[in-house]
Amino acid sequence: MRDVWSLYSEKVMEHFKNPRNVGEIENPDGVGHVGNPVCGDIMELYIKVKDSTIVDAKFKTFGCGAAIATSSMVTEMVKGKSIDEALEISNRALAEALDGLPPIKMHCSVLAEEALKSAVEDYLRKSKHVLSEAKEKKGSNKSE
Amino acid sequence: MRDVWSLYSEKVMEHFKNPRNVGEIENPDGVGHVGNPVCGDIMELYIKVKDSTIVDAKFKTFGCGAAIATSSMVTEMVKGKSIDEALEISNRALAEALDGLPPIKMHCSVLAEEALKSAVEDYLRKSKHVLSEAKEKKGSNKSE
Amino acid sequence: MRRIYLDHAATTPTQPEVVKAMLPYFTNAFGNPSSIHSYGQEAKGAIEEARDKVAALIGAPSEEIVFTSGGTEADNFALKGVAFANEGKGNHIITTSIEHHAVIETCKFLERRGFRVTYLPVDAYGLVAPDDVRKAITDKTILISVMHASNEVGTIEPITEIGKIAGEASVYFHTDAVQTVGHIPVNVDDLGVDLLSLSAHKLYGPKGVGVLYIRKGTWLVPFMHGGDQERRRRAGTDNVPAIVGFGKAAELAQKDLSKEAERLTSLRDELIKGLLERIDHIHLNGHPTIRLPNNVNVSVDFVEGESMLLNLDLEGICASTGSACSSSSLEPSHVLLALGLSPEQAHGSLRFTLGRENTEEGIECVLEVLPRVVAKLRAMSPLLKSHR
Amino acid sequence: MRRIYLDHAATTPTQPEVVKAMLPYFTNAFGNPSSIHSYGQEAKGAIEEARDKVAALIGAPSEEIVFTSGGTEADNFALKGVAFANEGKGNHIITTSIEHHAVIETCKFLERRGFRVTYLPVDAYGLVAPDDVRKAITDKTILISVMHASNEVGTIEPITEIGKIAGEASVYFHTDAVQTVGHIPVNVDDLGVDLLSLSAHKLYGPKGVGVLYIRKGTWLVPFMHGGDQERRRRAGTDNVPAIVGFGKAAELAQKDLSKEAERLTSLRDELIKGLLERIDHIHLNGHPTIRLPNNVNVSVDFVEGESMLLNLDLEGICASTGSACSSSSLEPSHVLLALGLSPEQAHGSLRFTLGRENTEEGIECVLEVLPRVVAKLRAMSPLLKSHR
Ligand SMILES: Cc1ncc(COP(=O)(O)O)c(C=O)c1O
Ligand SMILES: Cc1ncc(COP(=O)(O)O)c(C=O)c1O
Repeated sequence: MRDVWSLYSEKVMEHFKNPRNVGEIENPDGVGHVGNPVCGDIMELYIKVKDSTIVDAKFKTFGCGAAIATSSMVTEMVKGKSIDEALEISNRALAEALDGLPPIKMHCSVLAEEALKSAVEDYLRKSKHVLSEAKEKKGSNKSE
Repeated sequence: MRDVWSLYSEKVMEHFKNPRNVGEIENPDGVGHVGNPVCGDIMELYIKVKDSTIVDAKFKTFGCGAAIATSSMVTEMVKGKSIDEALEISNRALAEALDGLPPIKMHCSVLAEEALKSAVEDYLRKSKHVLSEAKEKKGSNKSE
Repeated sequence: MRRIYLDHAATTPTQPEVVKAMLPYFTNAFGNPSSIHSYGQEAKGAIEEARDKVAALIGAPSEEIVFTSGGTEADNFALKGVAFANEGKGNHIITTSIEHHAVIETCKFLERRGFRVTYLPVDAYGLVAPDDVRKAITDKTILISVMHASNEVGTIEPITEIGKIAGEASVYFHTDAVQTVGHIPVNVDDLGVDLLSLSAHKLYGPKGVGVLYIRKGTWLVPFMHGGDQERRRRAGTDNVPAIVGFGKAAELAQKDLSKEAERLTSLRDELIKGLLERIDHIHLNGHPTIRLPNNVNVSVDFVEGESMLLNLDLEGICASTGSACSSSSLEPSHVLLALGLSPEQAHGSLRFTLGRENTEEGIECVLEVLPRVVAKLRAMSPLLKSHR
Repeated sequence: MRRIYLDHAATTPTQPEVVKAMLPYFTNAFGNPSSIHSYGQEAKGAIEEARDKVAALIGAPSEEIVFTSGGTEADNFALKGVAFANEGKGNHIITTSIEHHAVIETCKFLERRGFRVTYLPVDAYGLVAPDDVRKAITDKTILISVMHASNEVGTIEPITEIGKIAGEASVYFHTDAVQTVGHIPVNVDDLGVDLLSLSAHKLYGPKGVGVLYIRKGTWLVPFMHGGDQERRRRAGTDNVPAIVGFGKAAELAQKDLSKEAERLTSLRDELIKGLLERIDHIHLNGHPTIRLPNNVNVSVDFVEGESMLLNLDLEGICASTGSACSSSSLEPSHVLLALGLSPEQAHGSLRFTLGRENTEEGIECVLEVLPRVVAKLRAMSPLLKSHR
């Protein structure tokens, strides 16, 4: 008999046991909210952005071990990345960073990718809004 | 675990190991021939009759353990019995005398009963023939 | 690390005495019971002795016991066997919405093959109403199948009452008693069933062997076709060691059934009480009293079952959940949904099923560990916030 | 009394190393592989290791191995699974007249449910002609099932040739390899099969576990409905100890397959030669050379099989017969009749199947004892007289 049997890789279990960046960010620059209770996974991802770089990320997740571990991993991976770089993080990359996921758990990595995309889009939407507000202000300033 | 496991009772095995009255009778008074090769059982039963009493019986059998044991048993049981008594020997009586037979082997006892009936009928047919021949002779004597 | 196993509804350890009884039949008395020679006959004798013991446990004549490869096969056999044999009479089957997958999936297979199946609802405790059964019967009904007790929430169904209704209507009645035999008294005549499924590995016997009890006169076609084993009702070389083990397990179960049931009931109630006291937003699933002596099923709000399970496992506590995450489908337990739980609550369910090795100590350990686990997971739950 | 077991086609003793490998999974690592906790995952790991070993023995990818309760279930699964899944395409099945009952009786069941089955004849040696298979294929044919080797007469069928024909016609091809795997080389690609049945207890593994090999892309419905085990292809709690034992047995079989096959072939030929020399009116059944290394099947004229068997058993020799008397039907072996034997000859058949424990000594013992037994029985045979 082998010594260790587990549904998950050691890496997944490590993130599950000690999830990084749990919590919410006050006044976040972007929030992603994905999943639904019927499927049993809900993820909330908060990001703080400075100069197009993600400087902080936190999550809250209702879900299985894989959901928690991928949430933790995605927050680790995005920190320090530019918005463009963040959008390139695929679910496969997340699963690989965790040394793999069981086939029936791959949807958790998909969910984490979606949470990230959704948070970034939220940021872009907001910043566009801010931008256009700023533009408007500028415009109105000009017109003044 | 029990010590002895067997398809058959000890009595059956005893008769199977040491079958009584194997062989043919020269000039028998009755012969029964039953069974067929398709079913895998063929029995031949020979009887010698004196004053309506069966004084000897022998058998030849192609068949399974139960067929051989019931053949042996039926020859034992009929010896010394009157013709009428012999006709009353049922297959159940044969099976009981052997301390029982497995359900799927009951047909062997039926076959043995049939062999006996057939031998007795053969005897009766022959003796009627002899009788009627004798009667005929008597009659012809009278008429002479 | 010491482990506390609280998943006896999933499977039980085979008792050492059972293993000991099995061992000779692997290497020495290894014969095939269909063989005429001494090896065959000693194996044959052994399975007949085992048959007597299992029969005694459920109050049945030995001839009405047919060995199968487990509870799943027994359920498949009962349902497909009756359906295929009686389709001349009718094509309607009545069952419930909380059956084990071995019944539900078999029903779905039969539906695809032209049968009509009524899945009766249950109340909030998981109880089937006998009157619902009565009303569902039509002149096309050929079989009623209602489980004796739920493997998930432990609720014990009113089988005797349903048996009377089935008897009056002359409809075959099957019960899946996989979770009850060996744990609470089961008697096929008292229950009024024609068919009853059991499985050895749920009562400290080996895996890979079960029984379908078939009342004399019940008309069903074989499920496993082939040789003449089991009086031509179930083909396949008899699994001699496992059958012998089942016999031994049945004997042992019968010996201290009521004492053990009492002991477990009190542990069960202690665990339920403790959990409700120490964790808020927690609910007991299933009936509070009409339930298996060893079953505790709770839903913990705002947290998901698998993540609780994994955290418990890290502390040596082995339990189970009705969360989807533990299966290959994405839907949570059909049983919990049938009881009226919301998907979140179903995903947040935990099942502890006690057994012989468990003691007070194990219960205390759960009561100590689970609140911590729940607190940790709630701290990362997005549901709790929205609740506040 | 020392016993000589010569009935390895019926079942084999489980090797001590196999039992040793199984033991931890009864009492310590007793978990249900479907459970998430450590007990479950260690059991899961164990069955996946076993799967790899069995897969290696037949040259298949592990994902194409589905564990069943034995050879009978594998055969039922293959035939019913393909039939029920492909009835939209056609309803015709081709098989042979010498298949095991697990195939024949399943075919009869399917015939009663609207399928049409062609039972191909065999020649006097028991060989199926590939050309007969080709000719039997129609546009309604959905499955061909031909056994790899006969459990009764040992003849090895031209599976590779038939596999090519099936492949060209795009018809699913199943072979019952219960008697060959572990005894002669078997490779699913070389044979060109889509489905292949095996059974552990025929290769020194435990009873109650088998495998259906299912080539990727083969369309069949499950036979055992229920839980999500075996990637949803076969429901029922995995029989962990037995599966582990099967893995170990497969590993051991692979190790010395060719050496053992050679050894048995020479013992087999010695036994055949000796019997033909020492007993008159005796005939070899099956092919003289294209046969299993361990199979000797003879018909002894004028005497019945069971009575020979019992006499041999009394002297410690355990063999088998195709006589009706050894089964619950009254007809002799359908296989021997298909080879063209008369009923008497079929009733007078004896099968010796050799195995690991057998040595020269056992062969000599048979050669010493059987002539005496035959002489004794012929002395009471009514057939001999009529023959003279
Ligand atoms: C209620 C019920 N029915 C059927 C089964 C299936 O039995 P087995 O595991 O022996 O296939 C189980 C357990 O898995 C069960 O709990
Ligand atoms: C050729 C063949 N197929 C199928 C089977 C059935 O296998 P099992 O005994 O595992 O059910 C056997 C043996 O009985 C066999 O010899």
